[in-house]
Amino acid sequence: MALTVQNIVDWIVKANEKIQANKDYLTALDQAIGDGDHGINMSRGFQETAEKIRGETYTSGADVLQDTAKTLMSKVGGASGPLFGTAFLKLSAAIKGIDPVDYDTFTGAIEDAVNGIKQRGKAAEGDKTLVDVWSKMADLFNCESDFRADRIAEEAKSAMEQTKSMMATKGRAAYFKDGSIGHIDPGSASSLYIFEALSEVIEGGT
Amino acid sequence: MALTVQNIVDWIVKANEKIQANKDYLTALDQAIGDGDHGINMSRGFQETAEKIRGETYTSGADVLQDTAKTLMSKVGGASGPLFGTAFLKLSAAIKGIDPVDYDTFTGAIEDAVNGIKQRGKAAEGDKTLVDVWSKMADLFNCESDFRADRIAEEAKSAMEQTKSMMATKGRAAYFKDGSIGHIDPGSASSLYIFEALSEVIEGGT
Amino acid sequence: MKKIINDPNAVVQEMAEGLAAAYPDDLEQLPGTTVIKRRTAPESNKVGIVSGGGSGHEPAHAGYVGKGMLDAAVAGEVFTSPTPDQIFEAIKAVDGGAGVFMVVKNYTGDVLNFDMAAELAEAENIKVAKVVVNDDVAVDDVASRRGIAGTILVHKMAGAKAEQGGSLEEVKAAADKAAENVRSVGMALTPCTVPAAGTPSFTLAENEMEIGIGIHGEPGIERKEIAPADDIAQELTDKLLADYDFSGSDTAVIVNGLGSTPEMELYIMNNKVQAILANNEINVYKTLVGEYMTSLEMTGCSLTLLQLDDELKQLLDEPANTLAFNG
Amino acid sequence: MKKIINDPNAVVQEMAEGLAAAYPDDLEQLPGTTVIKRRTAPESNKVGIVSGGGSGHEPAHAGYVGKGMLDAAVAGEVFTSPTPDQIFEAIKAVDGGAGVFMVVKNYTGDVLNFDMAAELAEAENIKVAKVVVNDDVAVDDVASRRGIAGTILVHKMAGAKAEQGGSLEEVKAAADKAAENVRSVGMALTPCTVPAAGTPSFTLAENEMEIGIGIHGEPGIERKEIAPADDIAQELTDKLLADYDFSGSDTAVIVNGLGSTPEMELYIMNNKVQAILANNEINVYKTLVGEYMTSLEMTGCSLTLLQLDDELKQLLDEPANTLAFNG
Ligand SMILES: Nc1ncnc2c1ncn2[C@@H]1O[C@H](COP(=O)(O)OP(=O)(O)O)[C@@H](O)[C@H]1O
Ligand SMILES: Nc1ncnc2c1ncn2[C@@H]1O[C@H](COP(=O)(O)OP(=O)(O)O)[C@@H](O)[C@H]1O
Ligand SMILES: [Mg+2]
Ligand SMILES: [Mg+2]
Ligand SMILES: [Mg+2]
Ligand SMILES: [Mg+2]
Repeated sequence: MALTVQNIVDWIVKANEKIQANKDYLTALDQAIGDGDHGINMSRGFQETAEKIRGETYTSGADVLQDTAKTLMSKVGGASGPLFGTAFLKLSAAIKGIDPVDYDTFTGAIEDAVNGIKQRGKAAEGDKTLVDVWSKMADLFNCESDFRADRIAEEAKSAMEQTKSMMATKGRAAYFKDGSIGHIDPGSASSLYIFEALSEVIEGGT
Repeated sequence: MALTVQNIVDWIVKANEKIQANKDYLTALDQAIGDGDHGINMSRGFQETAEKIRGETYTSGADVLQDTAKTLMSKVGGASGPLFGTAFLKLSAAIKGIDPVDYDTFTGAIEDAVNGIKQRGKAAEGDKTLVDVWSKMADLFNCESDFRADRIAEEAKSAMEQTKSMMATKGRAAYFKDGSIGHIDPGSASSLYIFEALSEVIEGGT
Repeated sequence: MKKIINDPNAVVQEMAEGLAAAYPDDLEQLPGTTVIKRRTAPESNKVGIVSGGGSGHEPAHAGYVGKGMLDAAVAGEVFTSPTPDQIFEAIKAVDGGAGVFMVVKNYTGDVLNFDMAAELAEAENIKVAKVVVNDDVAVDDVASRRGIAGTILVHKMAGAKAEQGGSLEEVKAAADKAAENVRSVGMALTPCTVPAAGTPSFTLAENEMEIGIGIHGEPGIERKEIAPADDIAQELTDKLLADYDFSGSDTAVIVNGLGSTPEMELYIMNNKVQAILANNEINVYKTLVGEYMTSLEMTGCSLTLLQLDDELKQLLDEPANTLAFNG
Repeated sequence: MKKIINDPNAVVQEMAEGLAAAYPDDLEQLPGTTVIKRRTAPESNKVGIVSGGGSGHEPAHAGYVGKGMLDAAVAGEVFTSPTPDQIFEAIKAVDGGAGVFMVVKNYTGDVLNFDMAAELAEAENIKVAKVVVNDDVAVDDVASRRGIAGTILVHKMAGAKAEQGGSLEEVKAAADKAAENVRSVGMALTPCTVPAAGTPSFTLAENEMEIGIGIHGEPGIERKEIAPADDIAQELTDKLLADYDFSGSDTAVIVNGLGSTPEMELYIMNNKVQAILANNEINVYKTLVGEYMTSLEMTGCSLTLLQLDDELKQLLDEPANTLAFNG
């Protein structure tokens, strides 16, 4: 398969639904090892993004993701705003001019997104940040050869769960030192919803 | 009998003991229909007064009561400070030069004290203030012809209890309007302890 | 009770010392008292301005000592009027020969103690005059009305008039005018605890607020369910406008925090208050938003409106330089 | 949650509007943003000073907009860094040709968003420089240290230098010097509640306090039983002196309230702090006591010490005229 413009619109809309549904959970995660605003930040940003995207007519996936990036960047705030913003900006740039988006293009796009996040946040794998989910996704896309809805959802979930045993060294959670161990990283949980949404779009996809 | 200098010293010392013992009760009364500081105010003022008086050697009752008045005036604050201060200042003036203090002199002194309080506070009987206890005491002293320990304690208690059914029209309790009914006036309760102390001194007296 | 204190009975003394230690160039504590005095006072031939009252209302009153406002502030125990001897010390310390003006809030204790202090001062040939501020419209009997945040504006007018060289009579006239034309009303969401008492002075349910509460937790007009900020702003404004005809006039406005209310919420209140005043064709000449007259850590706010004429505007514009009021 | 608000998601917007409505002569809100700007900015050839961060720390940051301090403050959502587009609007609005200096607190979100805004500005040929304030000694890894109340003194130095006509490089040098020589540490007794979250961000038992807590409730150094004010003052001072050698130097001191702590308690703290500093032969050049950097209605305080050299003293003395900092 390949991702159509409509698939990409659906992806963002679905991601928003999941984030709204889990807003309080995300906030609770951030209350444990952060400042308790992550659900609020993501819910505000994705709500605006979904509204923006539903209100436009798109002819290219890159435009959808560029609007996503810009809206997240200007509405989320906090640490996660620039990071998710950067991720979607990189995705957009990598698929520019290619519709529908084939598997290899999308794989390269995810790699670019991971590198963008790592550079912006000066974070690496194992720092207990959203990098830990995105990076595992890049690995998965590299190993497989076509969109695999089931594997995406499974791997994202397992990557998120692995953050539980890590000790945070970046962002607010780092202040908790050892105390951050045993808690899921909020940004990784948000990332899971984004990839679960992608998985569902692929599953129901063309 | 007549009140010796030592009796008067004992009176103030005993009054302080009773006020310290009932500090929280007085504060609770003032929390119900005031601002909750009456016990604190009276305890602070009488503590200082008792210390002052224990540290001096007196040759006249008037001096004891003048030091009482001045210390209360400078240490109690609030509405009750100037009022109890005035009461003891009037008592002191009325017994000046008379030692020991005979019944008629003391009766006149209590009358002066009541008038002083009423003038300073612009309050009358029935306003639900300490006037209601002091005024009943003046009546009692006028009716009897010698110091009656039992009657003083009884009458002061009954006068205090009568304030329960009154509606306050002076001081903070007046803000409670009807809501002040059913509560004992804090200043009347303090006055009760002062007269109970007097009663005990008379009982054990010379 | 969670408080950053040492001995609950020493809080006022330690506060006065800590304040004097913070600003030694401008302020001093009169020895053996809790009076905070302007270093430059007494100024010869300037009327001295003295205010005070119970503690727990910080920045009132020491926060208003300085150029253009008070010469001295007398701090009583928490929520308890100061005693005549301390007030008398303040009066003596700021009298520069032109007399001393006292700003007193209308509580029995304050009135009695300040009056006794004035008697002591007059016995030493110091001229004393006073204003009794009773701006709280929550009490319907006007004679019993309490003095609350409107007092700050009375400080301002009296202080400015004295700074301009006004006589004791002129200072009193300006202060009286401010006191007559100022109205306030408050509301609370949670109570406060007097350190020496150790327990809250009243209780409100988790969904309740009280309209018209006094700055020591004295009863208000009504307890009811918490409403949105806009409704609270409307209700407080209505209460003031019902009591005094501000229509068409120039006004000064204070949106005052009672202690624990975040500044954010005061600005949210102000946002609606300004809209309501504009709708009622009331012109706002000056607005103050912040903590001006608090009740320890009480949560809530009060709203004050003062009608200004040309003289009061000019006095409001006169420079003031104090810890809590500048400009 | 007992708050005087309307929509929990509109608190920052309504606050900005309420603030602009309160002080229309001096401040303005940039349309479509929550940026508060000095009316007189941009001033040609003066370096523009921009600060900002999450809301809920009022009077930070809009309370420092005015002569001698900031030209604009950018308010993010509660406890959430503002977004690059809003910061960029502020930068554009205050650039008078001499460039814009940003005061940023060391939180990942703030650093990322301000950096992105600087990239946007540089793309439009506006010169931008910044300082990242990390004064909180509660975090032992220096690179991760948070920016807390010491930020106010960095505002002061940067603002004064700009007012004196300093170049962007000179402003940065003064701000860097202040940031390098300032240390702070906080403590809390009770938490606060972000309006949109609705529940407190942490809990402390009735007899517990936390030493070293961050201004968003980030974890501190230790939780333990509440101690008397003097012991708290000693512990906070010790933490600062252990981290930086202030002995023999001239200093500026801030005893800062976190939101619900009565001013009375801050002065009680200051009383002991001054005594400890004197004992350690540390000279206090200036003291500030009050709410300078809050955490909504958190109860607690922080202590800040800044070592001053002649240049910093002179910058501290330069007049400032803002809502929350005068003199
Ligand atoms: N330096 C960083 N690099 C990558 N991700 C980060 C970094 N710092 C924080 N994060 C991510 O951001 C999330 C927190 O976002 P959020 O709560 O919205 O912002 P804030 O920490 O500013 O309150 C964390 O859970 C983590 O996944
Ligand atoms: N005008 C008055 N005349 C006489 N007594 C009064 C008057 N006002 C108050 N009181 C007395 O003072 C008592 C309250 O004292 P206190 O609580 O110490 O002072 P405050 O009311 O200033 O807090 C009341 O219980 C009442 O007995
Ligand atoms: Mg967060
Ligand atoms: Mg009382
Ligand atoms: Mg009282
Ligand atoms: Mg945050």
